[in-house]
Amino acid sequence: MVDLEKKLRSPFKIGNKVYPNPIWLASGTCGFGEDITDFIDLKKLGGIVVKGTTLKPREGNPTPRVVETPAGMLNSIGIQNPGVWGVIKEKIPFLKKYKVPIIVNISGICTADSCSAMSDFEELAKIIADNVEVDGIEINVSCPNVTGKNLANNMLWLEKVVAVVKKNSKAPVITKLSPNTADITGMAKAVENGGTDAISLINALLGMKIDIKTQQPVLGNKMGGLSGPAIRPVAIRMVYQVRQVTKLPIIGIGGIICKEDIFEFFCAGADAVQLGTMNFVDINQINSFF
Amino acid sequence: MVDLEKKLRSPFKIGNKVYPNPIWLASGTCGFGEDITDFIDLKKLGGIVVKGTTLKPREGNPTPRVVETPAGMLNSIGIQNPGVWGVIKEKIPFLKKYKVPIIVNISGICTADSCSAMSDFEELAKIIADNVEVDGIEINVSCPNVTGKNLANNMLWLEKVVAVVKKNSKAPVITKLSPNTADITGMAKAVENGGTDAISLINALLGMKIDIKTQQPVLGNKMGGLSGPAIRPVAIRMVYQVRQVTKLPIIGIGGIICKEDIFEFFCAGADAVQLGTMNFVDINQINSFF
Amino acid sequence: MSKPIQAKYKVLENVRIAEGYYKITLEAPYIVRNYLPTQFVNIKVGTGYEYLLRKPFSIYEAMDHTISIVYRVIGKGTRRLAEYQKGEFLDIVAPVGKGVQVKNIKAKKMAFIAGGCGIASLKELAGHVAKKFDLFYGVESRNQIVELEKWRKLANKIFVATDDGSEGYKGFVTDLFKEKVLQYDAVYCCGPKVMMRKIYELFPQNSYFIFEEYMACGIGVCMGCVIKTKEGYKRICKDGPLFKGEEIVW
Amino acid sequence: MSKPIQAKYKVLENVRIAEGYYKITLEAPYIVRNYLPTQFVNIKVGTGYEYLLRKPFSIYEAMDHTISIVYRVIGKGTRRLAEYQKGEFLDIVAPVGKGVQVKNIKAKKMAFIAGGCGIASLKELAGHVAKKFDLFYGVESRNQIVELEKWRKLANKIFVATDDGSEGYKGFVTDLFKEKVLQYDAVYCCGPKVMMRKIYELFPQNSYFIFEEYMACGIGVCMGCVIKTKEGYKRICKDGPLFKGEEIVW
Ligand SMILES: Cc1cc2nc3c(=O)[nH]c(=O)nc-3n(C[C@H](O)[C@H](O)[C@H](O)COP(=O)(O)OP(=O)(O)OC[C@H]3O[C@@H](n4cnc5c(N)ncnc54)[C@H](O)[C@@H]3O)c2cc1C
Ligand SMILES: Cc1cc2nc3c(=O)[nH]c(=O)nc-3n(C[C@H](O)[C@H](O)[C@H](O)COP(=O)(O)OP(=O)(O)OC[C@H]3O[C@@H](n4cnc5c(N)ncnc54)[C@H](O)[C@@H]3O)c2cc1C
Ligand SMILES: Cc1cc2nc3c(=O)[nH]c(=O)nc-3n(C[C@H](O)[C@H](O)[C@H](O)COP(=O)(O)O)c2cc1C
Ligand SMILES: Cc1cc2nc3c(=O)[nH]c(=O)nc-3n(C[C@H](O)[C@H](O)[C@H](O)COP(=O)(O)O)c2cc1C
Ligand code: FES
Ligand code: FES
Repeated sequence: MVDLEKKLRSPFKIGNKVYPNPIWLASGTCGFGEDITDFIDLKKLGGIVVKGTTLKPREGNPTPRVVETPAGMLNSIGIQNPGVWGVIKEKIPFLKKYKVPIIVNISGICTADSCSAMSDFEELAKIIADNVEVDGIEINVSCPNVTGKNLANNMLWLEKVVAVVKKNSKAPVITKLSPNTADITGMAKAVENGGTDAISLINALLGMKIDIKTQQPVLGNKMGGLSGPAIRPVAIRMVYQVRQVTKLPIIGIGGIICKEDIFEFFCAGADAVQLGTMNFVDINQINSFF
Repeated sequence: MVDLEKKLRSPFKIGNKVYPNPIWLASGTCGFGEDITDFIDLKKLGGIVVKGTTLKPREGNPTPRVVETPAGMLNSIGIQNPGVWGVIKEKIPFLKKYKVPIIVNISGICTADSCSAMSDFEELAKIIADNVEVDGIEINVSCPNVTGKNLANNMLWLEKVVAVVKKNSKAPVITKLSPNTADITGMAKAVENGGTDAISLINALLGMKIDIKTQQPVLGNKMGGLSGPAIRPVAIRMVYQVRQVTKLPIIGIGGIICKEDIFEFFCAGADAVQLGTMNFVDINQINSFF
Repeated sequence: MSKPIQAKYKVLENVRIAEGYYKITLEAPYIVRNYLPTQFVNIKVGTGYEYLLRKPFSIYEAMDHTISIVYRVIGKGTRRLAEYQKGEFLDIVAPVGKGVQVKNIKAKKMAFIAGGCGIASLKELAGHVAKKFDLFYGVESRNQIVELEKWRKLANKIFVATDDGSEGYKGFVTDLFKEKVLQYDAVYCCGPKVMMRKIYELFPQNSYFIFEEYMACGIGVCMGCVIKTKEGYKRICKDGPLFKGEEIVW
Repeated sequence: MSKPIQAKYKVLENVRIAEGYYKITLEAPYIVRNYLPTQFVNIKVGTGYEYLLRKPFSIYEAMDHTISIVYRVIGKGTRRLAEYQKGEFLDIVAPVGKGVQVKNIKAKKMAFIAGGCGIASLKELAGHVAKKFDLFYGVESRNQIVELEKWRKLANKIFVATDDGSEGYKGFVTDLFKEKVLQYDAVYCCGPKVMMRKIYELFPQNSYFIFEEYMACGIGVCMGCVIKTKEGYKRICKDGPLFKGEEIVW
């Protein structure tokens, strides 16, 4: 039996890089760290994964962007972010003041018209490697809020994206998988083949809520990503499945609200976890984990 | 705007077959109708979809078979049923006493070793057509609790299964889709090409819960199907997406607990609904829908 | 036969009766009129989705217009149950389970064997066969013993075993029973599965066991709560929870 | 500046004050010491997952050691909030929002314009600029009017409009205001978006609006609650909820 309490407080490694503990904050749920410092001592975290970063600034989706669902929530932020240069110039310097491992979550963009995702990822990796020292790159191939082809399910494409980012990165590369797939282990093997240093999962499930008064979808973008406790059983299952096919470090994400939930991910085979929706629900509690 | 209250009380059609209303009970959550008669007047239902029926009797999976999750539950029953002959001889005659439309949910079996699913489906359809008059056949290509290849995601296979069942059935054929896919509209188009008369969705999402005391999965079969309110946003999204690509009748399933939830499915594009986990939670309430 | 219904019942009292054990009393005339011993109730705690599935609890006692349930707080559902106050209502499906026709019990000298929380499932039946049985009762520690004074009025003899020796025999209740096996013509037992299996091995013939399993529907439609019998899986909620030991594939 | 904290606050009172409207008073010295007018609080109702996200409510009044919130019951979260009893605790993140430095308000003759529930978001600011404003207040019907007697002490004049004419002018509050636009040097407004837009059109220069939007984090990290401004999307929870009309892309 694993000593779960001990694992919670032990350093965690990806390749040769050591993170002080396995408790990270998930991308999109902690911004770039600024506002969350009122509640959490960033120094204590194992890592902070900043908001999805794209090559160019993005203004994101129309509102409403969030809504509650049973034991969960939907979001369709649409990766509102100042672009990689904005992140490097305005955001990372702030985080550097804290001694928290910084992981940049990067997204390539596909729209209905054009897909620059592959070259986006390459450039993003290069720009980051050449301009700033960070502790990890998380490849977000799984954002449900950016219109376009479902590339997260194309194994050859996935493998290639990972290879391109890996080739151009100095920091460890983590690939974040989408749960909107029939074959999570296939995806895991593809990104391992591509050379990822670790796998994180899951991103949000694609969902929708309709307002029966207007008979229209609540979210401005109609569909959004389902997160929170509701999805934990799916996340646990996927981590468990991926653990069967790889020895790479796995970072479990999805519906963690309390310590017991983290332990459930450890039991499923995760080496570390990321806290997402919990940051909105009971942020104080995180301080009791360290 | 659709008159939702009216729709709830109006007959619903698949092809030429008329069902008295759009409120059905979902397969696996009402057995073969016997025990549920204590709570519901079967005559009032739009339809009852009986427990998954296989060619041969099945004893099902080891226990525990069910466990609660946030706003949901996991089940790994494993299609325990007396086999198609048992159903025809022992179960259907009981249901016939009530004037409720009977829909038989049929499953072909795939194991790690062998897959007889295609021929199972063919035989099941023939045996039913030749021996009993029913009001619908629901093809369950999506049971997450039967080991084997994920055929629910193979479009060519799906199309063929549907064609085979359709060819051999007298009753309308409904195909029930799995949510464990990256491409629900592709699946919908495949089964439409196969000739299905209607589409029902969603079956349960594949999930897992781990007991942190034993550090082992709670369910005897490790993984199970996630159902209940937690999955409703995924179900609504998929119904909405499928509505965009087909004009076939759609039967919405997933996380319905109250009338407003049914209305949400209507708004998403469903013509009828099936009530599943609700039967365990607040069965009395169903009587207020008619 | 007793038809289960879903209805709301008023809480009359909800009190702690031992370490970790509570007793809740409900105004429930329908259940009182229609239940059989070993039947149980399926309680929805809280509102909405937070405790989605109903929780099964044996009918501990039934009298006049009230039933009571003795429960151990072991998780979030039972923790919430313990918060209910006098005057609040609980949504319950009951009576469920097959139940026992007491007149069919011909045995004259029985052993009732309870492990921990199992005591709650045997009490109602015991009331119907008073002075025809001895009670064997195993718990972790003396402060977890539930309403022993009531059992004294029902049982001929009482043998208590505790894990820590704080009351009666220090050790397993199965050890206590082992020495007296020959004295009985029937056994009724409820407790952890390992304990029940041991009892069955000691007393395979005329022994009856109350099983627990996670339940979803509680009314026999989902096949969630099954137990392996020699005739295949049977539903604890509909065909049980009491089964004859010989039926079971242990 | 005021740092938001997550803490538990005791309910002192929770009463119905108009049709569908309630007022809850909390013992909250930290918030009283640290808030600014137009800031709000983020309340977790219930326990566990049933009401997952916090619900935002304006600080209606703050005095001594207590704050109060006036809320309209419109869905399941507010319905649950109305069930809270004296002595219970609420988990709250507060104070949140940018807030207004009252000393920077130079206007002498202001219009405060509230639509329905918007009255709750203007009250605290109004208390700081007493007798420098007139109140325009639109509601559906007279029995939904909230604590008008308090406003009489704060406002110079009060103009009420009801949809059904049961009190004051029958019609939109915007119509009432339209005729008096020239009398004011600033406007503070909170209400439905269509109403606020209308007011902005009538009074584009020195007008301020309190916006609402679904929120997830309430602390500025998720980009959930944004509003389109001329400088791009801004966060209502962090950069607002009060915005100058001219900033907004209406
Ligand atoms: C027919 C029947 C009669 C029962 N009668 C009583 C009774 O009279 N008094 C009493 O205290 N308890 C009784 N139980 C057990 C009771 O139902 C569970 O203790 C209760 O459901 C636990 O709910 P929870 O939310 O507190 O626990 P959870 O948080 O759901 O679980 C806590 C732990 O309890 C175990 N557990 C939970 N539910 C079950 C279950 N249904 N079967 C087996 N293990 C479970 C699991 O190991 C879990 O780790 C009975 C069970 C059955 C099936
Ligand atoms: C900064 C701010 C201050 C507020 N101050 C007050 C106040 O002082 N008094 C008061 O009564 N209300 C106030 N509100 C609105 C209040 O937060 C919502 O009424 C409440 O969250 C509804 O919760 P519910 O669970 O009852 O409704 P739900 O069941 O979640 O929803 C019911 C309906 O309300 C609408 N709705 C729910 N939440 C929001 C939201 N955040 N934004 C827009 N529409 C929503 C939806 O259209 C939905 O159909 C404020 C909102 C914000 C953003
Ligand atoms: C508001 C919001 C914004 C998110 N933005 C991103 C993002 O920019 N990039 C990303 O990879 N994941 C994003 N996610 C997904 C989370 O990082 C996480 O994978 C998901 O929410 C599941 O975890 P949870 O259930 O703990 O929230 C976002 C989630 C939420 C709720
Ligand atoms: C206990 C249980 C057993 C089920 N058995 C079957 C089955 O045999 N065949 C089938 O097609 N679906 C089966 N399902 C899936 C349901 O029919 C339904 O698709 C799913 O539960 C989602 O709906 P819900 O959220 O309303 O429960 C089962 C579901 C549950 C909970
Ligand atoms: S719990 Fe459903 S059959 Fe027993
Ligand atoms: S609610 Fe998250 S940024 Fe405002």
